[in-house]
Amino acid sequence: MTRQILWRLVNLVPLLFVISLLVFFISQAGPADPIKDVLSQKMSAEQIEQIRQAYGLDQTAWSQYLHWLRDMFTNGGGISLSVRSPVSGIVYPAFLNTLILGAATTVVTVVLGVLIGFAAGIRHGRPADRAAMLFVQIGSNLPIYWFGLIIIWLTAVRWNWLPAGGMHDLRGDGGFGDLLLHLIAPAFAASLVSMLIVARFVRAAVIESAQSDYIRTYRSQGFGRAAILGKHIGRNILPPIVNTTGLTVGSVITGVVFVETIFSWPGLGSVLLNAIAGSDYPVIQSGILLVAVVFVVVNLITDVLLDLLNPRLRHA
Amino acid sequence: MTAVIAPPRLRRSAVARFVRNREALLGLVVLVVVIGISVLAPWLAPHDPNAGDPESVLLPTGSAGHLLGTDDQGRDVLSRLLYGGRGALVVATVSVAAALVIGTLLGLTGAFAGRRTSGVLMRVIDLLFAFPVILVALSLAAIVQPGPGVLIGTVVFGAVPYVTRIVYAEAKIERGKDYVEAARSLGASEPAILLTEVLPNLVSSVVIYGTSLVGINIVFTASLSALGLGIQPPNPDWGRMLAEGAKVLVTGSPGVATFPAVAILLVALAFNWLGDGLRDVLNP
Amino acid sequence: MTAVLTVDGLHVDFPLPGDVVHAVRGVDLEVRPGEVLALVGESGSGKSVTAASILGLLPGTARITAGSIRFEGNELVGLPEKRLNVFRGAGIGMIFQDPVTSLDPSFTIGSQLGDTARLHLRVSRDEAREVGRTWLDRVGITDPERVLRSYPHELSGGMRQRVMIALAGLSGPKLLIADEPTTALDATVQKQILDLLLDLTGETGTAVLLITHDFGVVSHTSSRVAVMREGAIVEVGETAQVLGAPEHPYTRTLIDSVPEIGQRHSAGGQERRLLSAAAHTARVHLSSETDSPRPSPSPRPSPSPRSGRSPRPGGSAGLGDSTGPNVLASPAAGRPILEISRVSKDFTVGGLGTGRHKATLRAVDDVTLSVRRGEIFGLIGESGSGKSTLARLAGGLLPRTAGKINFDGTDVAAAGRELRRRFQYVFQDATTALNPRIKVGDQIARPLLRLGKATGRRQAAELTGRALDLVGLSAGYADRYPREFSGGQRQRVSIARAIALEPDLLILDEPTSALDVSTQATILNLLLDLKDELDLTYLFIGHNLAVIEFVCDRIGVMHQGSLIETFSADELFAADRQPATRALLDAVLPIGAPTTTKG
Amino acid sequence: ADSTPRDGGTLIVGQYQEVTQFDPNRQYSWETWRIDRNIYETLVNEDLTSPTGVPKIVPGLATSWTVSPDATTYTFTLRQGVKFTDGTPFDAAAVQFNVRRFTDPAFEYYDKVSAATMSLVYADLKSFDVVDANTVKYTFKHPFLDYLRQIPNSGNAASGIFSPEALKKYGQDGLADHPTGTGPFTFQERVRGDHTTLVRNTDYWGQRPHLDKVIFKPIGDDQSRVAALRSGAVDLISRVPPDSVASLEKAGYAVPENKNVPQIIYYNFNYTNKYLQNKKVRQAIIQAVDRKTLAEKIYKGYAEAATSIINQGNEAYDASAVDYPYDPEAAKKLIAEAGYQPGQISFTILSDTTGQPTAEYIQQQLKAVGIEASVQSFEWITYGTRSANLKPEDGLNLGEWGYVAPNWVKISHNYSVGIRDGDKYSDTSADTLKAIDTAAYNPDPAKSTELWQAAAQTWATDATVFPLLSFNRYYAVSERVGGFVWPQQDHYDLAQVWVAD
Ligand SMILES: Nc1ncnc2c1ncn2[C@@H]1O[C@H](COP(=O)(O)OP(=O)(O)OP(=O)(O)O)[C@@H](O)[C@H]1O
Ligand SMILES: Nc1ncnc2c1ncn2[C@@H]1O[C@H](COP(=O)(O)OP(=O)(O)OP(=O)(O)O)[C@@H](O)[C@H]1O
Ligand SMILES: [Mg+2]
Ligand SMILES: [Mg+2]
Repeated sequence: MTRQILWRLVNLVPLLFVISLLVFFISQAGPADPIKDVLSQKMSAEQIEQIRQAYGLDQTAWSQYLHWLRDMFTNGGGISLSVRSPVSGIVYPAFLNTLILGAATTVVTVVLGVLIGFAAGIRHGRPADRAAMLFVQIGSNLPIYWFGLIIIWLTAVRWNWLPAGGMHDLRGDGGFGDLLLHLIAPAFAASLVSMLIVARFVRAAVIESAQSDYIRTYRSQGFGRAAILGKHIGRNILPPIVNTTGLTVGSVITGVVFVETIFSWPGLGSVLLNAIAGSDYPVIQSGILLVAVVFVVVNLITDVLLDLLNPRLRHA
Repeated sequence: MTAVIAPPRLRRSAVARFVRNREALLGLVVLVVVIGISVLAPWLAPHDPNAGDPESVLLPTGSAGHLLGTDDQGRDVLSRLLYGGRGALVVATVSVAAALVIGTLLGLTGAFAGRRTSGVLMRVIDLLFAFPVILVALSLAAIVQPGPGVLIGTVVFGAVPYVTRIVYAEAKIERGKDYVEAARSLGASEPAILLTEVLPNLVSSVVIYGTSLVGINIVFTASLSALGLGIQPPNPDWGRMLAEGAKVLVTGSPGVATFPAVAILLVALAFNWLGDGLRDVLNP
Repeated sequence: MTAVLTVDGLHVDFPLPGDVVHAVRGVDLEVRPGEVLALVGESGSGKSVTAASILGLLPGTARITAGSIRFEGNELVGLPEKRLNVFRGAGIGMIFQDPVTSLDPSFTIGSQLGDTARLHLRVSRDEAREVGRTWLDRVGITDPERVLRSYPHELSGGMRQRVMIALAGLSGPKLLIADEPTTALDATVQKQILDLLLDLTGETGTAVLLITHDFGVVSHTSSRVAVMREGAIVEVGETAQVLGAPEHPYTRTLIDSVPEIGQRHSAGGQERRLLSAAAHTARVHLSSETDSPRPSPSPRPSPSPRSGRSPRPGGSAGLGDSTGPNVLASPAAGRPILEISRVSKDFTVGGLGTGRHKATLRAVDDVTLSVRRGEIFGLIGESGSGKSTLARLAGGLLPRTAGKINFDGTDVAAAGRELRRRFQYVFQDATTALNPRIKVGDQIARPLLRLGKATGRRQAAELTGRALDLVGLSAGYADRYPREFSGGQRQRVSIARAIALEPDLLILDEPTSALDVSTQATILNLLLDLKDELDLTYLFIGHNLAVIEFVCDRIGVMHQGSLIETFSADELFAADRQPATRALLDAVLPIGAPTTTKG
Repeated sequence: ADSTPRDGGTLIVGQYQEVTQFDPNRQYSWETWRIDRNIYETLVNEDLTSPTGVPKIVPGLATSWTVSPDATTYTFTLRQGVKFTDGTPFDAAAVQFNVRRFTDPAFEYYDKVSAATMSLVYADLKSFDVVDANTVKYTFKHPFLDYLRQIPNSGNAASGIFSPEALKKYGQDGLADHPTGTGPFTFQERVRGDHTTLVRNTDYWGQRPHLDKVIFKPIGDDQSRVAALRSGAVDLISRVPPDSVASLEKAGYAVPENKNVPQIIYYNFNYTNKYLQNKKVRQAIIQAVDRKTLAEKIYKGYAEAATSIINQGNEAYDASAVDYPYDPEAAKKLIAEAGYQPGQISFTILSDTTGQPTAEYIQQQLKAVGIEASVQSFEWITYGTRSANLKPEDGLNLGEWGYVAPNWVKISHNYSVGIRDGDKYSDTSADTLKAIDTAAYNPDPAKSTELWQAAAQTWATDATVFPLLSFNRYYAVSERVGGFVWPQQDHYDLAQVWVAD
């Protein structure tokens, strides 16, 4: 197992390399030209050509790629093409913000999802089950555009409980409490999507587990409901929880783009969107590689945990 | 041989099981109604869904002649609502179905293939995960005309890694079970084991995930449309109506966005219910 | 004496859309303090359902439609879960029929035993572990430390069964319901377990409701016996009385079907067949369209009392009128079909996340063995000695650590499809070997189609129906899912699946352990028929020495992973048997006079 | 707000876009300039204190200036004693450094990117001379009457003066992250995607601004921006969605009206589209659309119909100028004359999501005259890329720009028609080019307006651009804010603004 983990980590290197190649050539293949965006509409062809040269965009794709690769190691990812600023300064802070929102969202998703799924599962078939599932079903299918705005309008404008967006109060001290306050609404809104999936999987696992022979054994020994639910069913539904949690991290990181827009969260979403739209490949590259590392690590942790959680798979 | 307790004569049919599940039935009814409405929209809609009237912009819900009001172009919200399910339904169902099929196959393969193949496959999935759907979407849009095809492609691309990992994780657990060994000893080829033996044990997860995805993707495709990739205006589409209606959501015309939101919600719920029923049928 | 448990007119149904399975139809039972009441009966007759009803542990679909169950004067039917918990464990302990799925796969044995000990004995964590250890010891587990740290899947079938017994016994229940607790155990351990049960009744006055198929067990352990059939009790009485002079014809048939050690010889020159209730059933060529039933041995019209028979060779009453061709078709004749040479298997246990060091466990140690075409090779040995592992290796289902295994000249690891068909396998645990999500009919039919045994769906369905019929299940069961069967029914499905393919070599891992003797006889006869007709070869693993001796031509004995000796079945009782073999033989329980008489 | 100005406090501005970069010579976009102009100052300035009237040119970093009679030579006397915020002095050498950066390829600090951007204004610069330590002289190849207007005016090609030392220290790319000028505010920090903070320059040479601190926060989503204002998170927002105007006013926010802002929304024709190469078709398109109704109904009167490329608020604005009047019948006829059946002409209208209602409205109007247009709508960011990479099936794409200076006609012609090869597709374009040149090289201020109007009118007959509308509401301000004026310009002066406690 330890070897397997190390091996996976070693594999990360070629994987990231492949990703960077793919990303690079896909962003090259697109119609977009880092120079030909908004600015270019107000420039002549010669002017554009001049800038292209200045940015080294007249070179072959390969040499551009190699340049980028070199920058990656020597220069923190190089200089953004569209805003001519070090990529690290653009991508890392945004990435960190996305991670913060992503982590908060994951926590909300998993905690609520597991609680709801568990509560529904143990009341399988009863009104409480239906109600709980209906709640998450509605929640996860509320279009975020619509629901996010409603949340903002109610909590920020109408009742003035929560901030209307952003990461901290620009008038405040930017402390941790302030950050938490700003996290509530976007994390809740973003969590709704995956919450249903977590809840449904947990519920299914609880139901299945509750009907299993080994739970019957515990029941036959007179274990109380709480003990059975908490320890034994709880333990046996861990795999789906771990698995869906891993996936939640994934969908959260990629899915926050829209949440970030609505809640003005200064995350990677809009940075990437901008960069992609403008073929700003040094930024795209660094952003996607960071995301890729998160995914690979999360998937690795998920896989390892799943194997550890299943005694049968430990030596498989 | 003495008679054992007589086996039940009338086998419970799949249909019977399905019908017994009231939620599933409700889901089916809702879907049938929605599909019916979408198909019959040209006869049902009181107005041309695309014809705006600058003189009656943003009429409130309940206005004469416009039961659900009008949008910012003065188009009849009800008519647009009736038409707007077409694209959503097709795109969401087709893409989710495709993603389920592909993801399931990949996940099964990942779980059962040899260490090396599985490693490579799952790393490729990692890679797909890391690849932002948006990038793919934009690249696609550059090559082909926007439309349902692009949307479907994008959604499939986005959903496949998730389905794959769900299936992979569950299939790996199944891999260790005796029935798989038994099937192998009964001469089943690996593909046959995956598809006919293991898959039925994963149906529950796949169906849960699949039906959860439908609603999510109706909304997601709306976002893609906003990036310029999907159903183009003025054609009514719930997702688009929602995005456009959001502009006037809190400024006095909540209906424009809320009706499509409710429609999406209803369809998503119907799929969820249907999925639960389906699971009971496939997985008694 | 007032009964500990009284079951009155119990009816249990499984309602299905459009139909109802009446699994239990009016069972009356009484278990008295300190007694062992044996419940025997046909497979699928409702024994397990009755047992599960008592503790309110029926599957969700089941309904108790009538009747009452009283434990120490308390009505249990209709009691809510919370109130039932008062009686569960400390009041009534339950040993489930299916030890494989009844243990929590995610916790170690130590943890599961410890939890129970702490719940009922109110001891500390360390004490609980000690209690667990003691109990594993009591149920005959030789290395309790390892087992405590093991997960269920790391144990052999017999070990798991013993863990179940320890779990139930631990809390010192007043009534212990044991559903076929010794099916997977070798004779030595079985005896040890039964003696343990008897000790419990003696020491603490625990009453035992013992569900079993083994009349040796019945006569060794129980004071009274109840016979069940088709959901109802057909006969109840003192053990000696019932065994010696059964009243109900079904009881009689059952007793007549019991194989006994030495029976093989008494068949002397006749076709080797057991008497069974199903003896009338036509023997069927599985796949032949001509389907010509052959004359079958007629049942003995009036069975003689069988009490007091010796388990030794040459015992008194034989199955004299079993007819048929020569039994001992010279086994030495065939070429080897399965060659196992110097095979070993190591399992890795422990390691990251388990809280114990990584270690290897040698389950099979340098075994060399060859099975000849047309013979029935019996594999015996104490529980956990590596029989199942060896069988899995032989089937190419497990990667081996060392050695070579050839089937008909080809390495099994590389076995292709054609080889697969010729080579079948009946797993020890039918529950897990059947796919829970597929109707059993399909599970039988698919391989037929796949391996070319059937040319179309129709034919496959037909063959499936016939195979089910042969193992005593009607074709109508094809539509059921595995969990809708009783333990014995599942085992038969598993056998049906294998024999339907008419393989050249069939590995049978305790194929009849969950079957009542009558059904067992049917199955064994069926196996013999098939062998004669189709020149099959069997590798037969079993604990029931009477069965092994009767069915097999040669016998191998495993002990702690090694094959310590092989010999012809005739020589089972030869003087130069290894001590391990001797121990197994000595522990065989005779049927007849119960060794203890209580009541 | 309090009617008496108060010093101190922080103003938070919600912007509708993320800013580009704080390098005056490389920056583009109005929102960026709205920040930049507080950091960097220009030689001359505009008086932005009045909501109406063309802003007066007033001294900035130059205290006085002279213009040669032929309007080719501009001589500025520089303000003395001014220091950049890094402590280095502002003088003629500094101005020279600035100018050489984007005009002199031989200069060590020459920057191609800046040169390309700045060519919008300085393409015709013949020479730059340092007359003495406090006097500089710009000489243009042609008369350039609008130069003074162009100096303080800009989204693109801003003439803000940066500290040469800062450039040397931080490099060509580094200036953007370390903007250093002489302005009333100094750059404190930029957190990308989140905010930019400016603090009052305590050594400022001019009048002390009221505010101690200004924070600019990009909030791309229209509704979120409005919500931020209404929740008090920001004090001032730009680009108020028309749908929100009424509700904001009702809630007590000031949404000033200004019908003279130099801003115009128009469509460019894509000349690679075969239908649009036909002038009759273009004219038909213009005549098919009722711009008045668009402004009044779809924009609820919060926009003004634009019927000429000379935007409202421009010095040469003529409210009565109409390129082609709304006349669907005439449009139909034109299409027939061009040889097309109804429904035969089809193309795509590219739009960002904000412009989508417009696009959809026009789509309908075109349909009525037999032109099949499809609308493709994008997020603002994607829209920029997409419209820079037109495909042949694309027909119209949005432009949003506008100037006070009338040479806007020349600029817009160049970008809407010139670099798009549009001149090839109009038989009258030779006249247009001539009229524009005449106006551009005219040295006589008295004739300027007349000439530019004539040029615009000539151009209008080409039907090579399609003016649509101008907004008359744009900013919304909370009650906390005092002194905010929306002048006849695309930016505002923060020096006059104060906030209540
Ligand atoms: N979940 C179920 N659904 C439907 N039928 C069931 C179910 N469980 C058991 N049965 C049926 O009920 C009958 C009694 O089953 P039970 O398990 O009590 O048999 P048993 O006497 O224990 O047999 P065995 O000796 O084979 O274990 C059988 O015919 C079986 O097929
Ligand atoms: N997957 C495994 N991991 C670790 N140990 C295992 C595993 N499978 C079997 N063993 C161990 O190998 C030994 C042999 O097991 P096996 O199942 O072959 O015994 P058996 O002879 O069939 O016993 P029984 O008669 O009880 O079925 C046992 O000690 C068991 O604990
Ligand atoms: Mg049973
Ligand atoms: Mg075994």
